[in-house]
Amino acid sequence: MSTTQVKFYQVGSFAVGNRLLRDDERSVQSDPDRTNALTSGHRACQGCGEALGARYALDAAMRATNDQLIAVNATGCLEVFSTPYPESSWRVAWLHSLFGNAPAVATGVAAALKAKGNTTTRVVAQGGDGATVDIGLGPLSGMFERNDDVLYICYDNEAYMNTGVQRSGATPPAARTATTQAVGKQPGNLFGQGKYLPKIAMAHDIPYVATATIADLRDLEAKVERAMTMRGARYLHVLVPCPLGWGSASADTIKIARLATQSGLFPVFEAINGEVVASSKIRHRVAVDEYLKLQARYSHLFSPQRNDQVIDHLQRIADKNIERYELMGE
Amino acid sequence: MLRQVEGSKAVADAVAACQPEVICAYPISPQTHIVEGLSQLVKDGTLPNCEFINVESEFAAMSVAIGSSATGARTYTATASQGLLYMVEAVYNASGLGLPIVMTVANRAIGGPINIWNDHSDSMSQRDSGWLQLYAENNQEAVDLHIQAFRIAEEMSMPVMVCMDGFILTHAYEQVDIPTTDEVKAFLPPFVPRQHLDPAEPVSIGAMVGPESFMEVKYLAHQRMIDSAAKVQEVAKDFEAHFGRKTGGLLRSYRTEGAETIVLALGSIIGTLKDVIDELQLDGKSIGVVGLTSFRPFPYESVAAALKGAKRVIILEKAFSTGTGGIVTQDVARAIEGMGIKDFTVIAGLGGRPITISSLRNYLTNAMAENIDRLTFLDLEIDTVEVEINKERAQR
Amino acid sequence: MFQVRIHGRGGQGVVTAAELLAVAVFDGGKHAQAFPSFGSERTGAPVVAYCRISDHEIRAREPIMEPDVLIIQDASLIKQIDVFAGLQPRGYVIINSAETAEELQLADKIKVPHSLAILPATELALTHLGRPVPNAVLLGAFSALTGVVPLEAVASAINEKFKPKIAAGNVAAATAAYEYVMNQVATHA
Amino acid sequence: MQKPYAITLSVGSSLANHTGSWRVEHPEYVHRMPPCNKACPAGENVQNWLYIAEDGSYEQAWRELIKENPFPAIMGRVCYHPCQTACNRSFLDEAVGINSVERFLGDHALEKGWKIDPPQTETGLAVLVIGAGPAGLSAAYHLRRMGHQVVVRDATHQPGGMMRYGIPKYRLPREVLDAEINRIKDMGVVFQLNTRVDDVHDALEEGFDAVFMAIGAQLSKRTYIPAGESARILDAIKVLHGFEDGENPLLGRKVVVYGGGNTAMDVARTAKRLGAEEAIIVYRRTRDKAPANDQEIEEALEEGILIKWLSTVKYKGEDDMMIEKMELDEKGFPQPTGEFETLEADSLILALGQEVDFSLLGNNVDLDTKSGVMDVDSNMMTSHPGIFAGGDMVEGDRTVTTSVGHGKKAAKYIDAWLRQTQVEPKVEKEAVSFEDLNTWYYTDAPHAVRERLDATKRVNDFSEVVQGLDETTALYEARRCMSCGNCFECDNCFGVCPDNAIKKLGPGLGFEIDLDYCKGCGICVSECPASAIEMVSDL
Repeated sequence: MSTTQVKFYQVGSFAVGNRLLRDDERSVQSDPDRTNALTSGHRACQGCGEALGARYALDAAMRATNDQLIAVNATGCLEVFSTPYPESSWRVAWLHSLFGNAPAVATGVAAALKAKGNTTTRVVAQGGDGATVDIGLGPLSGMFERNDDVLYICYDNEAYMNTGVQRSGATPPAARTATTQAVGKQPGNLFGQGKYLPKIAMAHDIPYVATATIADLRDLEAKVERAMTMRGARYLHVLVPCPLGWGSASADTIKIARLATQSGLFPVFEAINGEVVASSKIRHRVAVDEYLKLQARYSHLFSPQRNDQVIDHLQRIADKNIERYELMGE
Repeated sequence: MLRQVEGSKAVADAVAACQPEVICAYPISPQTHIVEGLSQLVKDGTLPNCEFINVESEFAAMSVAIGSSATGARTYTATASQGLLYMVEAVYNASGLGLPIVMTVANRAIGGPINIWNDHSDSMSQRDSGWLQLYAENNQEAVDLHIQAFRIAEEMSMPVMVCMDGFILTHAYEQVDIPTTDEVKAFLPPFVPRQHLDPAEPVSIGAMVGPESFMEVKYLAHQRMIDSAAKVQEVAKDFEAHFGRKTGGLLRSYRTEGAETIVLALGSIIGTLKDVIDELQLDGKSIGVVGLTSFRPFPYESVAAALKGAKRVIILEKAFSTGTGGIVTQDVARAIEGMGIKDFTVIAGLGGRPITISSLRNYLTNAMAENIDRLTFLDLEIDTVEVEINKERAQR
Repeated sequence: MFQVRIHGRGGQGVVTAAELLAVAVFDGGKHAQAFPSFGSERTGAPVVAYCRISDHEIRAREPIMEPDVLIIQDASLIKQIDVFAGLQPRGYVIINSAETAEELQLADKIKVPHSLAILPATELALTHLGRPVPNAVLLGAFSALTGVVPLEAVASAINEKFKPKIAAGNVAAATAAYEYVMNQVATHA
Repeated sequence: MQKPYAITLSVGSSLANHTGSWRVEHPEYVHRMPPCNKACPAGENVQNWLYIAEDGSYEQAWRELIKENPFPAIMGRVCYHPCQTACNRSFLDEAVGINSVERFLGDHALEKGWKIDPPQTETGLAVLVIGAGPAGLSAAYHLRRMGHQVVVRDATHQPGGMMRYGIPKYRLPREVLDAEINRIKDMGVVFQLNTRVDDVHDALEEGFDAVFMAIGAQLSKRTYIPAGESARILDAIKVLHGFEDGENPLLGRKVVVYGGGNTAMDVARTAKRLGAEEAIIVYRRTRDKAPANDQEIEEALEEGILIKWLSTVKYKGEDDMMIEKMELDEKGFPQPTGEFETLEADSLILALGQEVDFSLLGNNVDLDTKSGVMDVDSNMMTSHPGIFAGGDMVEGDRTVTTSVGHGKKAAKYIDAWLRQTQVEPKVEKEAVSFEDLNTWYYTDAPHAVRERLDATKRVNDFSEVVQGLDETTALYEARRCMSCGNCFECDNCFGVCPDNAIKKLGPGLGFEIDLDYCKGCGICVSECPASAIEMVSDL
């Protein structure tokens, strides 16, 4: 029999790390010396997916750039809970300007670095779904179209959480928000609305577009790392469940993100120059019910009785994703 | 070098002589020739270490400027009218963050109705934005003010708006002395930011500030603006020392010695006024003019000193506050409080309405006899508006 | 103070004419102030540009309402708008046209004899430049009729503004116009 | 750099904000009962020694293992591994091959010649162990480790009991058996062989402070079978025992074995190896009712042994015999059908189970028995103070592993009895269930199959049928363990905490919750693959 390095089958490549893994097999998050770009003491809710996603992404970016990083932040939960005077939770050069201008501000930072001949310092811009798909879409599209050297990361929790869970252009159909109440003929957000930014980004033919979730840390880190090997405009869309806005248990944050991918509702893929080149296959496919059930924003679909019509519609959306992004392995 | 050149081109060359590192702009008349000129200089390599960003909106223009200035780059942009209003949120943010951005406002009216011609409604709408506002009398001053603006901005860590009348100055060809890059270098040291984004020394810029500190933050901005008046004067003096020209500063008086009536105005109309004043003085009239260069900071003491001894002051404004009247008037009135000087306001040149010498002569003649209202709209088609007023009132 | 008003249509280089004149004056050591009738006129629309000339600094910025000189780049405008409005009693008029004063029915509009020059500037431009752009050409006529700027100054302004080939054509055309007008003036006298 | 008031902040300054105050409950690292440990009759900490083995610390793993069981090499061959039946991994793909890893560790230890440390202190107390079978040897081993003098007496001339006389060498090579027994000898345990104990009471009078009886169940059960004059009917245990002592029992060309237990399989397979052309097993019930271990039945069938299920022996003649077909009644009990069949059979071997031979205890037996076995209390003590009993002679599964467990348990109570102390009662912990785990994080890894000799080859001699795993595969197998209920440092908790409120203490040291910042969201608990963290209320 072969005597090659035996893989650590307990966790393979799925857990954060393991005492027996080689260094090159460890995730950034498993490193005791990780930056903690977003460190303790921030004021995010218990079980905040965005806090997790931001630390995952920026720690990975910090490692990829050897700490030569500047981050620009749009207004939103992330910005509010991380920098209320007099305390900042960031451990990276960080700038917050406005709600809708993070991509343009990042462009300015990148332009300044270029003018100064600084090629080592890289720029990341980040914002929630509201800042990204709605109010900041113009500047984002401009940043894409000019192919400015910025990695833009959207932490998508599918509504305006900072202002109290109002509907955004990224709110999924049937979801209850403070402005799409679960009442009337079509409870929750309407079908046939909303925009899917990854595809809008791809339409700009930028070098790199990818989606990820906080449920697959290694995938997320790999994508940040890959993005950092490229120049030009890059876009990463990260699903970050929000216990407050979604009405889920704080302990279920990662589980829900995982179910979003395993149900097919949130496709995880990579696109280079506007073409999808890879997608994460579903390991244990589940019906959308499994995902929806855990969230109060969908409770109207299950009580007083199961709303078959709406749930079937959502299932069809998931099935379409599975087909379109080839989410089932051969 | 002295050249017969279009105002916009002159400003473009002057800005280039200041060696900006990032220029971003979105086109809007009458600002376009300035940024076209700069784009040319970046593209043809005259400005080798400068990035020119064609942005998708004025909001983005100011946002890019915020990002680059916060990264320690000397940053310039230009706009006008609707464009300035479209970037307002970022305009306030730039001053709030204390970023020394220099912006040209090619003054133009604000719609609706849409109107592309000159007045001061755009920059006046940003009176309270925390930006310095310097108004150019002619293209020579426009050129000089840009060079002074970078130094004031960077030494105060505050953004500066250089306002020049759209078309009247931006599109006018006249002779202008444009300093060379080397001459400017001797006057304007390299930009050393008060703070900037640096991975080696990271900070978090743009915190959320609550009720416990917001008032203090704003009060500090207030004091900074007040202190900037001294800086504006100091820089103008030093500029004169370097270039031998008396431009910029807080204000300049023309033939006001012992004048009973003093006209106070901003921008390019001052030139026309000087001609009118000369005529009137030939007729033995006691009248002079004060050209206000610095509207923000507003130089209360200097204004009071300049108007001391006069019986009346006429404030000529190219913008007004709907329902109340003069904007500059409010500040002038405060400056001369208790000095026994009467103030009158004349709103003129809105939306590009020509301000003719004859109209001015008429108005000022009446003014000296105090044969005018506190508030006058120069050359208003009174018959037309009266018909309309009656119609409207009848319909209510 | 010597004030010039130039009438033409969008695309005929009216503003450039004012600019060229200002530069020519500047090169001649005098003060000049050129500016367009600010607007958003498109190709074909009637446009106006102005140029003030003085030995001293020029401060006034009002539009020129009582010009000393009228340059009319497109004779068809005469029938459409009051191009002669405010013309000084002893003012000069330069018209780009192949027709005569009579044919243009100028008598209805101004007191003739006036210092008047009518020349086929467009044809001259076509001959020497190969393009129907009369603006620079008319400045040659201006130099001849008013003597406010020497032809050399006009030529140098043209050379500053245009690339050599086009400049040369324009200078040739302007020179031709200059001579054309000189001969006209001579015949009148 | 000059920081403007309030709008610019120092990095990391939020560390001053102790969000722990938001919390109403907090996570705590726990050690829960893995199902394998719970299922092991010998009480091994399977999960623990697998965990240690995972990084290749084989000696440490082996020493952990033998704290409970001195016979890893033997166990790795003869244990029917209930641990694997209980293994949660079987719900994911296949159970971890615990038994094969155990054998690897056992064999590895023998290769390296690792010794068992002698006791630190001698108690001066002496215990007599009667019977050198798995129970006796296990008791002797543990008692010796506790510092007692131990004498083992056995009537036969070789130690091992059923491990030697019941289990054929093709399943348990004797050099392995001897080696692991010798390790116990080396600890200073005194073996007195060919020494039959006729009376336990004499032993106490001899000066032993306690006695542990483990004489097994060696009396074969009989049943009346009408037979002809010269019919050969033999007893499975005697056949195996005799063969072990070098006798060559005359079985003939065609052999029939009557019974459905492991002994029946062993004796039939032995017969085949002794040259019988045909070996048939007759059993009155169905395969799923047969007490024999499934793998043994499988191997028997592979070796060409014919098994007649639902059949009983009616008559044995000289070279033939008659059997009757049975059928199950509605209650599932076999009932005669009246259909008969004649088989050729030179000999019939009875393997109908064993009973305890109380005659071995001497004449004046005053010890209580119950339904054919020695009656002991929860401390394994008989009705006579100081006399303990275990193994096949008391109630329980009659397997090597159970006996080893008895020996260990008895040793513990004997020690307590000798020291006049109390054994603190073992609290029965609930085993971690598959549902408790977050198996998402475990990659799919089917278990490594142990190679086995080709059936046609193996019936030619008594060489070992089942082969061991080499190191790579053993490691692979060990690493398939899901570490139920115990942290294996996968770093998940450290990675998934939104508040960085978990400190990583380094390899082998685990993690620590930073209560200054833990908001009590519970993500670490739900994302722990092994269910080794629990939420505890702060209220």
